[in-house]
Amino acid sequence: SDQDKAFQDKIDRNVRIEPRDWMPEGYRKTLIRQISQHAHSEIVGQLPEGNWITRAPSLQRKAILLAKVQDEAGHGLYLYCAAETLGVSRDELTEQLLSGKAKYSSIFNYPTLTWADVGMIGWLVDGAAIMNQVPLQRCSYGPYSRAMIRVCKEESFHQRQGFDIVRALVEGTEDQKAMAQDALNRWWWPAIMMFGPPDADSTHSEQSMKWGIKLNSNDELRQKFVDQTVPQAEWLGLTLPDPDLKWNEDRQSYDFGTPDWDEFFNVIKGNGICNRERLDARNKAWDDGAWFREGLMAHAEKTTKQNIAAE
Amino acid sequence: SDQDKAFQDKIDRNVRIEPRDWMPEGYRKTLIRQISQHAHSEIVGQLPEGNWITRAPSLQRKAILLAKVQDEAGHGLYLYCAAETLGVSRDELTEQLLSGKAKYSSIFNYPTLTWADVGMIGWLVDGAAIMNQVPLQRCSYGPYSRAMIRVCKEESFHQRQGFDIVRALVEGTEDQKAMAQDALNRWWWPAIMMFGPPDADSTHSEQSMKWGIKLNSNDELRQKFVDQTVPQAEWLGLTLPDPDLKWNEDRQSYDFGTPDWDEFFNVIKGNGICNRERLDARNKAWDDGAWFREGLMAHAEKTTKQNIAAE
Amino acid sequence: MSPFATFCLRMGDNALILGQRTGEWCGHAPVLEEDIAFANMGLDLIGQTQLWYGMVSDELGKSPDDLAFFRGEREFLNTLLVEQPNTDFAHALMRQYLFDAWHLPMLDGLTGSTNADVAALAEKSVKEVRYHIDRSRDLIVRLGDGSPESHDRMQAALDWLWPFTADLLARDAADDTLVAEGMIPAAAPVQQAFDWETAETFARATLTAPDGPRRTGGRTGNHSEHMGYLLAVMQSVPRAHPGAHW
Amino acid sequence: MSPFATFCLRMGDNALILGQRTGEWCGHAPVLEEDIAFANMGLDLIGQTQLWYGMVSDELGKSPDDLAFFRGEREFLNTLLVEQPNTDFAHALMRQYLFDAWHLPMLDGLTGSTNADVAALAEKSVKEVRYHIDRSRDLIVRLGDGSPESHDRMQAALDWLWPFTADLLARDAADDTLVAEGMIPAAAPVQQAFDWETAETFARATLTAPDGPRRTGGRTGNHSEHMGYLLAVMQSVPRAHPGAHW
Repeated sequence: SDQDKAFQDKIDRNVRIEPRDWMPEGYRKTLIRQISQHAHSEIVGQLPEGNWITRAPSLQRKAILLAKVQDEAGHGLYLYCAAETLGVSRDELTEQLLSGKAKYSSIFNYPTLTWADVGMIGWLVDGAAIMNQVPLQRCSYGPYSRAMIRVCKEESFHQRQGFDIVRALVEGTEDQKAMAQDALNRWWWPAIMMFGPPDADSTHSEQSMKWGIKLNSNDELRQKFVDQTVPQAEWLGLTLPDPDLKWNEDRQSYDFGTPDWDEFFNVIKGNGICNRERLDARNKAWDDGAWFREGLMAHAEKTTKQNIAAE
Repeated sequence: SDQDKAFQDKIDRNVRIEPRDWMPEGYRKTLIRQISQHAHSEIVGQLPEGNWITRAPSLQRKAILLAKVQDEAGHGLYLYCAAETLGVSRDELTEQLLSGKAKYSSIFNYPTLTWADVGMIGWLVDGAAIMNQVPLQRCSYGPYSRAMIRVCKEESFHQRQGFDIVRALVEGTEDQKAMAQDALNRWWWPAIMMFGPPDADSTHSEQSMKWGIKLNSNDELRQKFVDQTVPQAEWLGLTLPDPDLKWNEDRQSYDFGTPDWDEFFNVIKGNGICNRERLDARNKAWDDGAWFREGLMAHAEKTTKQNIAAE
Repeated sequence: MSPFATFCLRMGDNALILGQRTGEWCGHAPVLEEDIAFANMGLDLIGQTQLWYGMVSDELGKSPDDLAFFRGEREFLNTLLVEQPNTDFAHALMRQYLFDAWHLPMLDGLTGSTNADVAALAEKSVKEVRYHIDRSRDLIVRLGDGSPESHDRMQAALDWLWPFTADLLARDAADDTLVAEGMIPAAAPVQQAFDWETAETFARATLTAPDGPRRTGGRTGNHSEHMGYLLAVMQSVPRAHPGAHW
Repeated sequence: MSPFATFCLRMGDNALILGQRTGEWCGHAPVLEEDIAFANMGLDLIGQTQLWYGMVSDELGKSPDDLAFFRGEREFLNTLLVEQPNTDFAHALMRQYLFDAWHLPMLDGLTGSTNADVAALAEKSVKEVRYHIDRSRDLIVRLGDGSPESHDRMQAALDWLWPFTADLLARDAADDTLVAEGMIPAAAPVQQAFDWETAETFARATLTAPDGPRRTGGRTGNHSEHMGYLLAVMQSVPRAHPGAHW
């Protein structure tokens, strides 16, 4: 249609789409799915790291971790707001998360078993997230683009802090160094898989790229992440658990092995290590908090009535 | 009355009273109060020590502590059975405990703050309990007397184990020795007060002694306990927190200071450190377990109906 | 230990242990805004812990981290209130409010301390705590005067926690020395501010502070049985790796 | 570590961690008889822990207490099942029953071990475990086929815990070596006994084991997030006093 053509034309000219602008239903739906999935990831993402707040091994690390988890909840909040501009309410989105209907990043279905895992989440998981999110600062939908600008600034801070946790470990005792290597062994492949399936198997990608809400291919970002991370691991004196990893002089890039995609799809389907625990924790928080939300509502109603009566 | 006289005569001749024998209402009531108070003490007494089962510092100590807490629950069970022979049900007694109407030994309203407290409970609290209970093996009511024989055998085992915990501490590091001394400082006076108020202020005592359900006065037992414990503390190299404690050559016994009886009566009234916590824990166990008891009941009813139908 | 060190440890331990309880909520609060608020309060409290411990680090010959992670239960001097468990979110809110209602006038008084470092610390912290009590007071009122269930939960939390405020407000010889030196505020104005604050707020919230016995002990290292478990978790990593840096 | 040491640690760690969870109930069970039964099972399990650790103490150069109190989470080889929390008493009973349903045929097989020490250990333990499963099976049936609430709670516990039985029944190269040596029973008879036991019991209990994914990991040190907290508490005293004897 003409509307569709005009819309695509705006996108091609890098004009931001704003909430009141006309947009195709598919664009709206895809954006809602993408933004809410990202929001849910921030919310669920509080859990694996929150698991170590009470056990952070120094006051400074505890403070930094609290600040980080606070940021994540904050990101969830902006992103829900960005999604709301597309006509979906936070309650609907919450319901989708709690019922297991909505997805969130599979990486949060892995458990945090030692303090080193908190370092790995910062270094690798936030590193991969930034790689995905930096381009989205230029995405076609205004509120999403602006949320991404704010999120990226904080995420890169988190990544540096994560790296610093790992640095302290490798500079520490033998046990600490072993803890770091063990955590890297467990988190490397899940981080690699955060970029999604190989381009050949990736659904929706082409249309999203045309709409300017996906700006790079999965494999492109994955390669960039590997190329960035390998020298960091070398600097830290840690070994990436991939025997096929080696520098390719021709490509001026690292070759690397194939992740276990069966595992990836299995985790997506809900069969990951912590899927049940994560959903259970969020549902419990929601159910246990019902009285709190209802109490505030009841108070608001009383106040409104009193105000009306006083008029 | 003649019945009363014949009853007292039996007691004076050391004939045991059995459940089917006639007994004065006062005797029955006093016994129910005394036995159930003792039973409740065993039940509540699981809590302060149970608090350290998950934190016992060696496998052997953990095993011994589990065995001990199991014994306490077992004592609770015999004693409830002994009380039942007097025509009161376990459910009634439980209800009295949970509502706060029934008393239990005030000693269990003090918290166990370190591992050394577990040693002190064995050495001092069980030590005092045995001092109270040994004479009751000869008490006039048959089922109570027999329960006491069984209880005393186990309690003296517990006391030796408690003493052994303290011994290991005083033979250990400076920190361990300090832990033992600190715990002794906190438990000494409460243990002294376990024998009840001074004879001059003790109600009910005279009648109970006549009935053969109290065989020694509070002060008599307290003195015996002090005389037994002082040399043990000396052997351990620990200092009892009583500046007035000294050997009295004339009495061939130790003189000692006056406990803070205000505190004692305050704890009895329910204002001790852990009164709320103890009752709360027992009520929570009971309430959370309602479905379990009802489930078993429902199954029993089904089975009965099936059996009747099959007849 | 000097009265000054005792006082600083009490302040620091309160902040640390409440921060620890606060941090337990991350990802488990009833709404996202509360997740954020609790993380934020936790962050302020851990920051205050570092400042208080820093004040006495030299005298005690222990780094702030050693004070946090290598002391035993009997050496912690926080009040009983802050170590009470997160039975439900009502307990968490009420614990925070009661603490704030004491913490604010205490810090406010400390801004006038004759010790310039203490005054500066208080100046910085009092701003954070003003924000804490604005939030916690508001929620006490709205939930106390909310639905029947929210009222009952807040009242139950108040019934459980109120006796521990005695420990918060207690003073001993160490405090008296510091009051005489003008280092810390006298007991009366802090108590009065606490009484006014809580009386007015509970009236608005339709809640009633219970009569009956009060509990003390935490300030002298006599804790409730919850404390050992809290420390076991909090100290587990440094204790498992003695001598490590993080 | 030798396959034999790996096996003994797995057995000992299972007993210790389940004993730890069991011990948490003391004084908190729904009836006095269960307080007694749980303390008694805990006692048996800690005794078995000592025996299994004793078997490998020399090879590993660590005393049984060092194995219990000075290993980190990643070094514990217990199955995921036994570390699952005491969500309610239904979870505790179901966890015990599922464990017993594997433990009994496992120990039964071990009584025929070519290693005489293992055979003797199994001979002693199997008697205790026969008593455990008689109790736990009976309660599963009575509560599963009890009131609607008890049925629902038992079913919810089964739904949560069943996936972890995969970890209980898992075998790896270390096990294969020991099977070949006649040291431990083959996988098939243990699996079969487990399947029969549970199928018959759940039928009588009107409970249904869920389909769906299974969870493994504990046997190779990949635990659930509950494990760290359990160890933090369990190891807190020895860790705070390194080198002390108790």
